[in-house]
Amino acid sequence: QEKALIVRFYDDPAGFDPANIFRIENENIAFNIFSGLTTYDGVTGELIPDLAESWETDDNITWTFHLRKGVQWQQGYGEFTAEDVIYSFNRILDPATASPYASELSGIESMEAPDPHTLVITLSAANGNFLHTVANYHQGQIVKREAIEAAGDQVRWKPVGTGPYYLESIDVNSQIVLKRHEDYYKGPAPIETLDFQIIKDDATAAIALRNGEIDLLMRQGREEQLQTLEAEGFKMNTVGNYAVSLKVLNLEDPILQDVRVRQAIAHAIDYPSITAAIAPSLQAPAYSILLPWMDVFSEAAPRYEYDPEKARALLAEAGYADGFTLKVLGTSAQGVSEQQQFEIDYLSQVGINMELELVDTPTYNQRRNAGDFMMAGRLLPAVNPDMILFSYLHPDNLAPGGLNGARYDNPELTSTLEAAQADADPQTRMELYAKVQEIAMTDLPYIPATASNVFWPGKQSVTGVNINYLAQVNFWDVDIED
Amino acid sequence: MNFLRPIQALNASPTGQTSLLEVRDLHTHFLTDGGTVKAVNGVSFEIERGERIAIVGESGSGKSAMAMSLLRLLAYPGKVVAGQINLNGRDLNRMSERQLNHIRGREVGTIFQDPMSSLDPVMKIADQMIPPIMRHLDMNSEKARAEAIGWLDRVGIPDAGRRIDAYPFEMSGGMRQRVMIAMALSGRPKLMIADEPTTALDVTIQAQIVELLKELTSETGAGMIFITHDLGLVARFAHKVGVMYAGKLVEFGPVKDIFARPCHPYTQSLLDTIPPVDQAERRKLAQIPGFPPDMKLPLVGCAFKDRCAAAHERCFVEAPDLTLRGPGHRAACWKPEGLGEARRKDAELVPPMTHSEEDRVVVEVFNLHKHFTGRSVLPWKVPPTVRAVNGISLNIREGETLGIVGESGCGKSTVARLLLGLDPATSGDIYVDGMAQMVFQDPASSFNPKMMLADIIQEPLVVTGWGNRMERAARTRELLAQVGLDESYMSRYPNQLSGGQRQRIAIARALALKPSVVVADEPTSALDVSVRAQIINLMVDLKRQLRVSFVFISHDLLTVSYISDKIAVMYLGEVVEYGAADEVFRNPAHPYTQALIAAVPVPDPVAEEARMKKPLSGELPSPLDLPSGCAFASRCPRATDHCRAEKPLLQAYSKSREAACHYAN
Amino acid sequence: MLTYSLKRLAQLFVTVLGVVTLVFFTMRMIPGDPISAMAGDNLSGAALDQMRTQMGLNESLLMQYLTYLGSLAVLDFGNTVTTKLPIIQLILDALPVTVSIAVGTIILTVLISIPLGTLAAYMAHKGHKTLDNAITGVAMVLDLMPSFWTSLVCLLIFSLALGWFPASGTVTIDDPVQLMRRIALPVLVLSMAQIATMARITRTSVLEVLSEDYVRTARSMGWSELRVLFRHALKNAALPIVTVVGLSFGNLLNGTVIVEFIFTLPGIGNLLVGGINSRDYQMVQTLILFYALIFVIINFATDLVYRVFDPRVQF
Amino acid sequence: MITLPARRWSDLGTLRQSGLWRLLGNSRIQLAIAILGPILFLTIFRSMLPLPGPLQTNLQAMTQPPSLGHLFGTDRMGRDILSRTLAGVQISMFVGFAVALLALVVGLVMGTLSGFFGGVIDRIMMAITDIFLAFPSLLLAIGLVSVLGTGMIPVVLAISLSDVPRFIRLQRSMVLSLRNRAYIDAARTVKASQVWLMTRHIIPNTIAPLLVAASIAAANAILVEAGLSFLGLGIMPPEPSLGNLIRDGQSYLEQAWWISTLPGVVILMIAIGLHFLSDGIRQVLDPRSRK
Ligand SMILES: Nc1ncnc2c1ncn2[C@@H]1O[C@H](COP(=O)(O)OP(=O)(O)OP(=O)(O)O)[C@@H](O)[C@H]1O
Ligand SMILES: Nc1ncnc2c1ncn2[C@@H]1O[C@H](COP(=O)(O)OP(=O)(O)OP(=O)(O)O)[C@@H](O)[C@H]1O
Ligand SMILES: [Mg+2]
Ligand SMILES: [Mg+2]
Repeated sequence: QEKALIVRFYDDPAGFDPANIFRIENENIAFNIFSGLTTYDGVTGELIPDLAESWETDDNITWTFHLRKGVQWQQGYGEFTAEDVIYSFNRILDPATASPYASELSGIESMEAPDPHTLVITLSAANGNFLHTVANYHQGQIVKREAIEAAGDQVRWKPVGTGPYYLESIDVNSQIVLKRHEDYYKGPAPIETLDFQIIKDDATAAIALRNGEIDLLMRQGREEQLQTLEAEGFKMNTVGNYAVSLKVLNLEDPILQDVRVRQAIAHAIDYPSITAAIAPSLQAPAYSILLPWMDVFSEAAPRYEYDPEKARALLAEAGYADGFTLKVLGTSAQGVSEQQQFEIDYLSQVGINMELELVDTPTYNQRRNAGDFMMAGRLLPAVNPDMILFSYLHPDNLAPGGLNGARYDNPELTSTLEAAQADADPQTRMELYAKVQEIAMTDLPYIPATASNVFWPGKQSVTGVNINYLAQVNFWDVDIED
Repeated sequence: MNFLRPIQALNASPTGQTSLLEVRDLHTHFLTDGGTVKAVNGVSFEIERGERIAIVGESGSGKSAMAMSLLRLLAYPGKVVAGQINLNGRDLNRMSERQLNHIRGREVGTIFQDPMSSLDPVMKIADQMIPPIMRHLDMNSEKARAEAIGWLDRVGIPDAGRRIDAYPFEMSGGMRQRVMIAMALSGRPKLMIADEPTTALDVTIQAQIVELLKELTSETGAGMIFITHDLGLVARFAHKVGVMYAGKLVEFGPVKDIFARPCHPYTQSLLDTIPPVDQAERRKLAQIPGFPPDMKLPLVGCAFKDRCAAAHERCFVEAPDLTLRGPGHRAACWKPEGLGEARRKDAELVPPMTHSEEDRVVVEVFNLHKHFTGRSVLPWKVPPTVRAVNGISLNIREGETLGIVGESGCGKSTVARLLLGLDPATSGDIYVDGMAQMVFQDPASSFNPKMMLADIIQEPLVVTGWGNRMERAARTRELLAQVGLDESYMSRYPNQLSGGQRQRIAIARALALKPSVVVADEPTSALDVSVRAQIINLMVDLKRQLRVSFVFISHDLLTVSYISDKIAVMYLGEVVEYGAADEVFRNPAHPYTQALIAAVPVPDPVAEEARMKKPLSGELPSPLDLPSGCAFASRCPRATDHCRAEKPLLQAYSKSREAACHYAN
Repeated sequence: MLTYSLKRLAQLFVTVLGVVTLVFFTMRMIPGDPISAMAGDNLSGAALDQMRTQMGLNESLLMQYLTYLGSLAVLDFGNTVTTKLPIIQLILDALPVTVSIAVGTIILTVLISIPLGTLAAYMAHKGHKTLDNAITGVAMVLDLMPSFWTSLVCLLIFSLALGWFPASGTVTIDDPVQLMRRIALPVLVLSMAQIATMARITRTSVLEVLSEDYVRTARSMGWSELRVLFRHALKNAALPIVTVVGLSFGNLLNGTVIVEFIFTLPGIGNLLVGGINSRDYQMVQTLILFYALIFVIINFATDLVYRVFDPRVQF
Repeated sequence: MITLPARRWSDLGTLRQSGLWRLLGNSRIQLAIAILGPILFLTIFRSMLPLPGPLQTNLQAMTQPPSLGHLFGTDRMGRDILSRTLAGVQISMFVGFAVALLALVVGLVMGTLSGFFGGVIDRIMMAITDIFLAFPSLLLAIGLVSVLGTGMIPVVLAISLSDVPRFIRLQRSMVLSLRNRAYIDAARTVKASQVWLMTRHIIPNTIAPLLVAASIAAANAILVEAGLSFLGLGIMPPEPSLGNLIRDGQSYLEQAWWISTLPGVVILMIAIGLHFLSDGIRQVLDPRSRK
């Protein structure tokens, strides 16, 4: 008896070419088709070997990877070698590929393969977090030249990787079918077929699960549905704190330029109460730009507890005793969210008049990327702390070119961050990172608001649904018990 | 006095021989939200086999309700509440719907008024005719089809075998009414009910249909109830007449008797409202004042009392029953003579107007053409052209009335619209000295329902900027007085008026700007006989008082000849005869005029019997492709090859008359 | 007939061109473009701009329009922005789903509302107002419930509680049974909204016909009420009904958007919403072109049917 | 033929016979007033009712079923649903009436011009309405809302955009049939201006059916707004429209039926009220229903 798992997929698939992949649900498929040199452990979230059995570096500049032997490509494309890695990375870097992730690999100076199972990568500058860059995610996923060339312009629909599942068929309107890769280097996955059914509406998806039509929900984003499912005894596979949702404060704004104003805002809003009221399952309060599970996370960075008195005092100090108007850019897709209503309430209590500017999603994206706002929000799912810190805080990434929408540029932080990334000594590295976090949380260009939790409710019989911090599930771990 | 026996006794005739149909004390009510309309209020009569009974009466008097009650064909909320309807001894009123369905169409055939809407528009004639024959006569479809074709043939449908597969819309009104007759007769009924079967038709067609009905019923021996408001038709057609008023039969008897010696005041007035034929001097027509009673309200005494010149105390307390006035002649009036002396009291003489050659010519029309050209999308196709008016010349002097007559579609209305400048002429000249104004046929659509009457009458004044408010109000009152209406009407809306009142308002509006000519397009065709007389009298008065010229368009030859000084007879867009009214009417020169006049039934059964009835055969050719010769040749009994080849021109026939016929002399 | 067809063809051309032009410029007036729509939280402005240049969205509007008309002329509908799949193929795959929903709805609606409307009309004609009012009332209540609400209620009842129909599952026309099971609820939901309108139209037109003279003629020939109702009244009343059926078919294509979303049906409504959300110009333009074509063709077909029903109308 | 009850009322005649009086006398309209009246009354005077504000949250009273304290219950943020519903009625009614008014005015003007003058104007107008009618109304709405942003005005415009062509068509067809009435001819014989004909004769006679259509359009607009809300394009929360109230509560149908059902009932009542209203107007204005 073959095992087959029916999984809800929550949006139209957009393709699985690692060089041009978007959105978590697509990344999840790619995660199971491809492999990286490293990958994340589903339970602990740690970086673990994948195609690279081991690696070494002395200076965080020269990285030597020892590749696993006997790894087979899916669909008869032969054995995996170091050349495949070099091809994959060069493909990302090739401007003709137009990959938005090219910058991730731009630090690579050279790549060499002394033998088919050894790869030496030399970086132009030290990078202590390089293992994240080559993990099974976006640019880190290794593709096969022959398969890419055979696919032509349909690469995104003809992914060939070395992961536990391969893409058998896809109907972009309704269904994605993955079959297990029998020659997977860890051995074939327990489940033969993964049948992803597109169900966009959360309520419908919950009904389909309760009806037994599907086995596992990829995501359930409605609090009330989660409660129902939990009450009915479904398994609530979850990962907490997977990403922080930040308030981006535009430092070029004359009012927000003042750090006291920013701190006042942080003190004024009681996010723990808000999350408890509106989405106790799906959200948790966040206190830092990084998440506690990250290895470089520092407990020492300042926290901004709810303290309206202090907020008022800070505002008065800054010369805004009578408050001011805070314009917040938001998407109109859902109107004023419940969270925003609470924010308005809380801010008004310290005299800040929060005014929402609601625009549709594309406009929102456009303006947010252009840095055309006073305050906006952003959620950056990442496991690599550098990804977060560099994107948000480094002057190279100032908006509109990059994600530093606050236009934050503190030379002290910049140099500390660069040093932290370059430093080979774990101890100093941690100290430097702690300092970065302290500066960032003192200057407060971004205010951490909430952290999201991800749920994949499923039948009790479905086991091994371990969601990593990229909100992804490695289906090699998943099994169906009788 | 033997014949004064009450009717009940009469009906229970001891001979034992039952009538074909015996209706006793029929009551039909309409249970509306606003109250119960007692539309038929105790009607009794009987028909013998082969007898034709005409039912006449004012609009709303319950004629249709009575006829429809017989077969329970009333629409909701109508209901037969009491009475017996004995057909060959069986009471239809006590039959179930299912039983009645065996009577309908088989024993009793029905013909309705409007041939245009009485046939199912989306079904072929065959599909409407054959199944009932199969059902009623128990025939197979082939035989039924042959039978149907036979009937269509009988009613004069040319090429019946082919036409049976046509749709109703492919036939003219006259043809459709023939189909209706064929359908009604196809079940070989013993009784025919015809509710105004000819009202919607042209006089010529009307004559054909009446002759046909007469012929066919006497052939099959069917009895017939024939509803009409045209007394001329009654005279021509019926053996007996029933006069209805306010839901009751007020007079019933043999046709000659009733015309010669009407006993009920209503019947008497009715007969007097008809323009007399062949009288040297013109008298005013009789008018029936007032309105019929509201049949929702309870009635005390005689229903006609308020409008009766001879009413006395008893009429107000007790309603008279039908009593015998002669053999088979019964009337419901307390007075044996009806109006008696009061009759003809106000029939004053209309002094003839003096016309002279010096009178100003107010309208002159020369060689007028109006062609309606359709549109053709394909450039190489010639668009179809209707030559509605095809070269006519006329003139009207001050104070003169020109009557225009002719069959439907001959271009009368088009001429009117051209005179008023509503449509541009294709070619030819129209000269109007002063202003032309109009009175339309349909009193209901001639007014903006959202406007008050004062505003309607004043509209021409306001639009042309005549006077100030006060002056206009004064003029409005003056006009209302001229048309015989009270000032209180000023603040009413058109829907609050009767047809006759509306037509008065239309005339008032037309006169507002003191026009030199008023064009009246069928101003009386939509009106009841009694009201028609009022409007005609009014127009006759006005033309004398104001010396306005009138153009009076109608297909009612009697009325036209009564009111007009000159008559133009039109046929297919052309004038075929034109001259002094009396002369044209008394001594028609053109065969078409002759046929028209022959077709007009005169309200005198004796005269009708003596008249030669040679109804015009055939129908109007299509105005799309007119024949090259005389347009009338296709229907003319005297047509020759010469006629078909060469078109006769309008030529002097006598001093005051022109005719367009090669053989007019 | 030839004249008529030529006229309709010209009309069709003008309408479709107008619609296409309108949608072309509307789409570009809407803020945001395919690239900004694609951008999630983790893409930077620079990365996006590079993609934008690559896709040639920086040419002048007029140039883009002319290019578009040019590609239309050779029936090249292009690929989607995000998935690079041939649009025409996607539409042709999705069309059967939507069309079966629409057709199913029409059939169900007609099956229910015409007898219902006829019955109501008959009752009204006979003066039985209560039943007439009850029928119109129930139909109206059904009509007035928002479809997204009834959809969920139907799911809860028929799918969850009763288990009659699945809430999810693939849909292809290759598997008619599954297709039927999947579209049953959407069809039910959509019909609810249509039944009231259609029943009302039926009621009005049958009622009107019932007081026509020819109905009385038929009754005077001894036909039973039933035969009169169905042979004469309904046949004549069919004309306005046909028109409404045609029109509502056009509108239905609109209505499927919400049910396709809730019932996760891969129809063209789904494509449309996706296309708009991702600002996929080419996709939306092509879809609207299809909508307009279908609409115009249905109007044309309605007209033809009308002419078949009514012998009086000539070509 | 016709007895005139008005005779007795001659001095009162104008009032008695005026449209308003006849309207008020119609049973359907009375029914409509009976349904819509209280809803409107409560909506207008809701600030005087002892109700919390529609936006006032209360974390102590979250998701409570209907009770004496909260007649319609509360939602997830403890807001009083009755209060929100009444506020929603105000917004939805505004949307409904604004749509109806817009469609009415534009339809009236364009339809009259098109029908009355015919020719090129007419053909252009018909081509334009054809295009708009062939355009899926939802896309029109989405497009417009996207261009103008969300909010009352865009929603009203978006919804009316698909109603306007229908109204133009309706008005045009009525004008075409009125154009040849005898009373228009009568006015033309005295050389009445085109403006006079249109304003005095045509429009007063078409306004009634347009009103009927408008009241249907109003009811429809309320429902379309609800649909737009579902797609996130209608009136935006926290501003309550009946549509987004239903949308918000829809996913709690199992857990808290009252959140969406009670506003739904109110929508239903409004729509039924408007339906009776239109039916009443139709009845009053139907020449066959007149005495
Ligand atoms: N459906 C109806 N509802 C209410 N009253 C009606 C209805 N049909 C007819 N009546 C009333 O019944 C009375 C008789 O009507 P009927 O049609 O029999 O008159 P008629 O003599 O045939 O008139 P006409 O010459 O105009 O045909 C009238 O007062 C009329 O108003
Ligand atoms: N606007 C028009 N377009 C095309 N043909 C028309 C138009 N008006 C009238 N006709 C045609 O012109 C001819 C004369 O019509 P007209 O209305 O003048 O006849 P009529 O003598 O007044 O008839 P009736 O007695 O029926 O009123 C008819 O064949 C008619 O079909
Ligand atoms: Mg009658
Ligand atoms: Mg005429």
